[in-house]
Amino acid sequence: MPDSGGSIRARNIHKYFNHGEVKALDGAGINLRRGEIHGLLGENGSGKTTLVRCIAGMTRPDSGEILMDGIPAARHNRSKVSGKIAYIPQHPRLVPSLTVQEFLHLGMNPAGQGRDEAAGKIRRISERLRIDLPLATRGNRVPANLVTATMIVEALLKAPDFLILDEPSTSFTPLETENLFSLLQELAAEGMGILIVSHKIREVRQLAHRLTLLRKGKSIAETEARDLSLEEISRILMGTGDRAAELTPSSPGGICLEVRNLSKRSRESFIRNISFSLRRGEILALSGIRENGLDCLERILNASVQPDSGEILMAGGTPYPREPERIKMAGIAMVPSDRLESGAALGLPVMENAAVLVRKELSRYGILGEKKKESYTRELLSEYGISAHPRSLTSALSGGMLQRLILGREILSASGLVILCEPAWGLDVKGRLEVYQRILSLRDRGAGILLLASDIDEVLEIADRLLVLYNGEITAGFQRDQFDHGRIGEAMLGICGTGDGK
Amino acid sequence: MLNSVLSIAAPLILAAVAGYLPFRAGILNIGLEGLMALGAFFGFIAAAASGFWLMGVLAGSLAGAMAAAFFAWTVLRLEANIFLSGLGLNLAAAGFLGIASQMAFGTKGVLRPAILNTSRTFPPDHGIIPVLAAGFAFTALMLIMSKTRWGHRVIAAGEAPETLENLGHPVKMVRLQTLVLSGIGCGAAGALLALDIGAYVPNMTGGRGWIALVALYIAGKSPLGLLATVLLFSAANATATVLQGMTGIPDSLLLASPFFITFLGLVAAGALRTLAESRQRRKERDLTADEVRG
Amino acid sequence: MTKNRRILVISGGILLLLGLVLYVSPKPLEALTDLFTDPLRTPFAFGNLMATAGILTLSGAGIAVAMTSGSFNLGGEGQAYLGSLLPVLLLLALPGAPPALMIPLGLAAGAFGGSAMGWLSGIMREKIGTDELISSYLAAGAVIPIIDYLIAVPLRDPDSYLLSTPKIAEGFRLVRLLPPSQLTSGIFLALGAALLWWFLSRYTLMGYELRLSGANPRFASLSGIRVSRYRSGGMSISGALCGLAGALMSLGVYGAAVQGGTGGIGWNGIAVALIARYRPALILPAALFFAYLTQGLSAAVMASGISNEMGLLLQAAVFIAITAGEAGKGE
Amino acid sequence: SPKEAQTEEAQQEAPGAVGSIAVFVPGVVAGSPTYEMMVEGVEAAARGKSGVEVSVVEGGFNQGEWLTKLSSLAASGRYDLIVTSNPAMPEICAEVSRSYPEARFLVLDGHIEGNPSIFTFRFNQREQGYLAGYFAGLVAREKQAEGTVKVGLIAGQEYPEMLRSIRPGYQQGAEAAAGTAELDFRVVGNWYDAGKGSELAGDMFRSGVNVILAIAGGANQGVISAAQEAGKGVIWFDSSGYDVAPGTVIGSTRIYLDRAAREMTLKAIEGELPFGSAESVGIAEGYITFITDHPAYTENLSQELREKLENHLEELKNGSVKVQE
Ligand SMILES: Nc1ncnc2c1ncn2[C@@H]1O[C@H](COP(=O)(O)OP(=O)(O)OP(=O)(O)O)[C@@H](O)[C@H]1O
Ligand SMILES: Nc1ncnc2c1ncn2[C@@H]1O[C@H](COP(=O)(O)OP(=O)(O)OP(=O)(O)O)[C@@H](O)[C@H]1O
Ligand SMILES: [Mg+2]
Ligand SMILES: [Mg+2]
Repeated sequence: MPDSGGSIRARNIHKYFNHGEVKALDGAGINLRRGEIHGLLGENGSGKTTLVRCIAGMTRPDSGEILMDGIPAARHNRSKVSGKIAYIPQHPRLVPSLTVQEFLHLGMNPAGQGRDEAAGKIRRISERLRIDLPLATRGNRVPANLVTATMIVEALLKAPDFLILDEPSTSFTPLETENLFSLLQELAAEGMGILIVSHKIREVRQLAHRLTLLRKGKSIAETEARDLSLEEISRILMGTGDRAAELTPSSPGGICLEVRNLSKRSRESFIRNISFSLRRGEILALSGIRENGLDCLERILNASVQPDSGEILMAGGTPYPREPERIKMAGIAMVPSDRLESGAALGLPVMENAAVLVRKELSRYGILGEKKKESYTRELLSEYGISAHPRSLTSALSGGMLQRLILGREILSASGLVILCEPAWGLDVKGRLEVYQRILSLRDRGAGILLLASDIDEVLEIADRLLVLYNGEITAGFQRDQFDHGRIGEAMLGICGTGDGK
Repeated sequence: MLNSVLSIAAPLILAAVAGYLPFRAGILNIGLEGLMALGAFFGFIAAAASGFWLMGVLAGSLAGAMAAAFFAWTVLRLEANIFLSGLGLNLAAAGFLGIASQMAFGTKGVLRPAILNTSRTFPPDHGIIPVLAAGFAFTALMLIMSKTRWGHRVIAAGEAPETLENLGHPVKMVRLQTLVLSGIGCGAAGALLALDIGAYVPNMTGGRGWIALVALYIAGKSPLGLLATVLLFSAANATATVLQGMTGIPDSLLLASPFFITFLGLVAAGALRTLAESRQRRKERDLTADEVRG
Repeated sequence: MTKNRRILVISGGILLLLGLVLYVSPKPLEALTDLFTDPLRTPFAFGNLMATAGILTLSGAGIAVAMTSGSFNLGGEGQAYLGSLLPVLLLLALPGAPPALMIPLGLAAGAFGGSAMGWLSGIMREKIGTDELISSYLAAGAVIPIIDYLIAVPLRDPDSYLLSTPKIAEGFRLVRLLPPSQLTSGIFLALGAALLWWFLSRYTLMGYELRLSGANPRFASLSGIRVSRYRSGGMSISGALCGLAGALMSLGVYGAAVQGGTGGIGWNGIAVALIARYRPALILPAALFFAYLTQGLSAAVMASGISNEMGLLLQAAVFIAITAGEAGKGE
Repeated sequence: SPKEAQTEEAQQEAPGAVGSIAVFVPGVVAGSPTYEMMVEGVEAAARGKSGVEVSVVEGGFNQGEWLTKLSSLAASGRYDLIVTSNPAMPEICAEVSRSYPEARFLVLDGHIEGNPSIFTFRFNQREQGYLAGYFAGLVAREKQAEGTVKVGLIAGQEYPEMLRSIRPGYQQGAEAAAGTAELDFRVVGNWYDAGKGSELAGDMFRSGVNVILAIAGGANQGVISAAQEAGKGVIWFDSSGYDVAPGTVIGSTRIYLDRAAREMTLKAIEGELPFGSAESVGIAEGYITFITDHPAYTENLSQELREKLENHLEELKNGSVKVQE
């Protein structure tokens, strides 16, 4: 590992929210050197995002010290350090009305760089990332993985000294993740300092040279990556080993969702002639690259668009709801993939988001007091290990906590059909395990669970059956005993196809 | 008729262009009206004192810019509510102008060149100047928003402030710039209004700032839509003026017509858009059907 | 900037203005005492304070309801104006009918007029996607001159030089509580409406669903809530409350529909709603505060020789100061 | 300053019937010549008497608020006399006097009889409209020898006195001067939008109007601007307007509201104002006239036209001709 000497040191950082009620950082610190890949690990809500935002100058710590190359950064704000420290946030967003091309020019150093020169640079960097950016597409039409890719290209255009990535691979396919990681290794070798936040401990441990572990806002360890085993890391982080969910064989019952010859073409993506059926008591996963049909299917299932042809039926042949309002009335539990937009009202208190599905049960003659909502919410919060007050704003939740809240809310009131889109996004190891356990017990109680996920690892852990979507069509199907990481990955990329696991 | 449409539209276009920038950057500047009033007052005084209309425009713009910077300070620094603070800007402008006029000229009423001991009048064909200014401002807006990096930054400040901040451009700075520019534009609009009349009349902006705001909202993000809305409103106004001369229609009833016509235009535009969307949807469906068959 | 410094800056600004008032006023002490005590000094002034506060409570609640349901009602001014005209027309047409029946009918007519305008904007949004903020503003802009005309020409009281309709029969007027002040039994209606809105919003399923629809319509509809119904419903209720405020003006204060008589209700309602930050429990105090401020200023202006303009400056300072320090959450 | 005035009052013990006066302006003073005259007149009267204090209170444009504001003036009990001016004010004063019978009102430019708290002093606005119309008719006829002439009138808003007195008087006067005259009457919608005033006037000039009577407050300035551009004439109302735009304002009527305010206030101070009664004045009484002694008038108009106008004015003054109601 070439060490060119420079570094960012953050020491004893404190950051409080809500007038000191929430301690996000309570003496955290990190030491990021040039030329290294540094992993930042921690439970949901442990303060990872807050810490990296402080380092990137997006948030100002309440106290503590940040040194760049040994010099105290007097006013460490974003506009000062943006040329040196690039930052890819946990939920990256492009500018909806600007094309990717326009976006990439936004942040460039105005001095020098003619258009051609800039275009050449953009091309070279995206080639290194092995990704084709849709340069002429407007920001609101760019799929999630390409948003992250665009942000990374943008960041690298400035040739920063340090690169910080907050859970960058959540929206990536395995191949994209692989490409990203090898690029990061090259960059580190060239002398860039890289800080990566992730819940995928296995991956990070392989990639990173050194690790910092965070618990409850404190840095509890900073070590060479190979000095700690996976088990040790998980034990240090949350006192459990990295176990897999305990799988029991499924015993499928009657059909609860039947999709026949479904086709839909829209500007972003399309599906063609999709048919499958889901039985009670089983977990069926549909997997693939999101814009290869997964997102289109999700939009049809949450009734925000209508299919062009084909039909969807539920148990007993009743048609699937065609209006969003009717989904919940039809007894379907659903976790959407865009949690911020469809999953919660971020501007309202946590309890208003938690109690929404049981609001009718909690109320009497149309009267619904706050106490009832609050006590219901307290239960949900403790059950799912969410550290938040029922009355605090939902927007203050960390990424993983928000996901737990949404999952918990939906699973608690689920019975028949359950549709889960990317359920493990942003969850830490422990949270994932807990959620899988709950999904399995839901299945064992006779619910039919449809899993839409682009992350194969997730799918492999709990699905009973797996269908692969490629280019809008179902190209392969696998039963649990046929699961094979490599073959499934190839099917997702359209390299091969097998059987039909219908 | 075209002449009157253009002369009604010119100050409105200037004000609307001025409002467009902060609007796009995520700050609705409710204070356009007050900024225009300040521009009218200072623009008139400077022009009458110097005898050059251009001085008036400069002074009006400067006054607008300073007031807008104050507004920016309240919303960006003190984090006051944008709507209330904008309302406050309008009230403060009205109050300030009354007091200033009283202190400097001994009256809160109409100011004519004579009050500054000059009998200078402004060039007789001055009516063309606001039109040229509006045309220039609009063209500049189109170019800036579509071609320049700064224009794109304005859009980013409105649509994805976090992201812009992350790229190293302080959002507040961009917003401040757009607000100051809006002050300059409104100040110039007010000054031209006063120079066109050759006098300063308290309240002479007569709600034009509010109308510009409505036009902004109707047009949304599209500068061309903004131009169309302002022209539609001005044409409705000019028509009402002409119709007042003909018997039969109650005069004060015609005053409702610009709003009414704009309202109808809005309904028509909405209906057309809805229709077009459903047709588009049908077309897409046909496409897939063909493909499925084929 | 820290919160404390912010407060310092703001109070500094207001003090500076007060100093200016003292400096320019020929009777500085009277100006100051009038500013702070006038609304409470006499039963007459107190009655007017309460009456204004009541009316602002209605329009403020109206704006807040719309805002909570996710719409911006910028047409409160026109809704109130229509709400002040319709009941007068009804009561003028049936002068002999029993007041016990006609007064509630009249109030209902006012609410209905405002509500119809709000509903129009709501339905336009639903059917053709027109922003209700614009359509409500334009509708008001069109309606106001038409009513101006109706009052000034065809409906005008031929025996009066005021631009106003003939007066309704004495029996139809709301009961005056503190004559000759403007305080009428309408205040109970306003209090009732504020209380009802507070209760609805906090303790009912409907209020919960309304709030969700406003906060995130997409999420709300995925949760099984009929969002469009709540949105146009919110605009209708908002219009009804503004219309009711207008009706209180004509049936309580004037006993007739007066040209420009509702001037400012809609706009000031927005200010009240913003000051209250749309919180149902704060609407009433915010309306009281606003009424106190405007009335104190107007008293100081009238009695103590400080100019109208000075009053405007002070009001502007208060507007800016009232929300400073709270991160701007409005549009 | 008022403080000194107070000490003076303490020294000099000569209290009249009236010690302090409120002038209630239903609108704002700035830009309204009649209100300026009222304030001037009252202050002139008070200046002559020691110990009389005058406060001017502006009621603003919302006529709905006038009653409340006037009531609070009466309720304060600080004023021995409230002076105001506007045809709408008598009924409002009457309403206030029901709750505050001890308050006394002097209302100019309005009329009510029999209320023991109120004295009114009315000007015959129809006559003033007639004078302006007569002049307009003469000017138009001079430009166009044959056929129907067109004369213009721009008002800020439509209000009763305008519709009932001024407009018909103006039309009547124009017909008296020109034989047949068509009136082009337009409304700005407010009292300040000079741009709109200019648009309206420009359109009127284009459609053949040669002269416009402007009664639109600040918006008059727009009428002047349009007239300058078109090379046409403007008539001013209520106060002398020649100096506003010499050469463009070619004629001006005037009411002596300042004089009336001064005289009636003086009477009230002396305790001689007969509250409960009313007075009405017009051209014959010398309270309304056409200003003919300004250079701008003599220089811009033909000898013949001036003679016709002045002769008719004389007939109206001595009562040999009367304006038909
Ligand atoms: N803006 C905010 N306001 C209030 N509380 C906040 C805010 N941002 C973060 N927090 C709180 O600070 C704590 C740390 O949050 P942070 O987002 O840094 O966690 P994280 O480690 O990134 O978690 P995750 O893995 O779920 O993304 C959490 O309890 C969170 O609720
Ligand atoms: N600048 C102004 N400020 C306030 N009000 C005005 C102004 N100009 C006109 N008005 C209003 O318009 C009405 C008529 O205006 P006009 O110019 O004829 O003055 P006036 O002769 O005093 O009116 P009136 O004959 O009604 O007494 C008045 O009632 C007055 O309230
Ligand atoms: Mg995080
Ligand atoms: Mg008059």
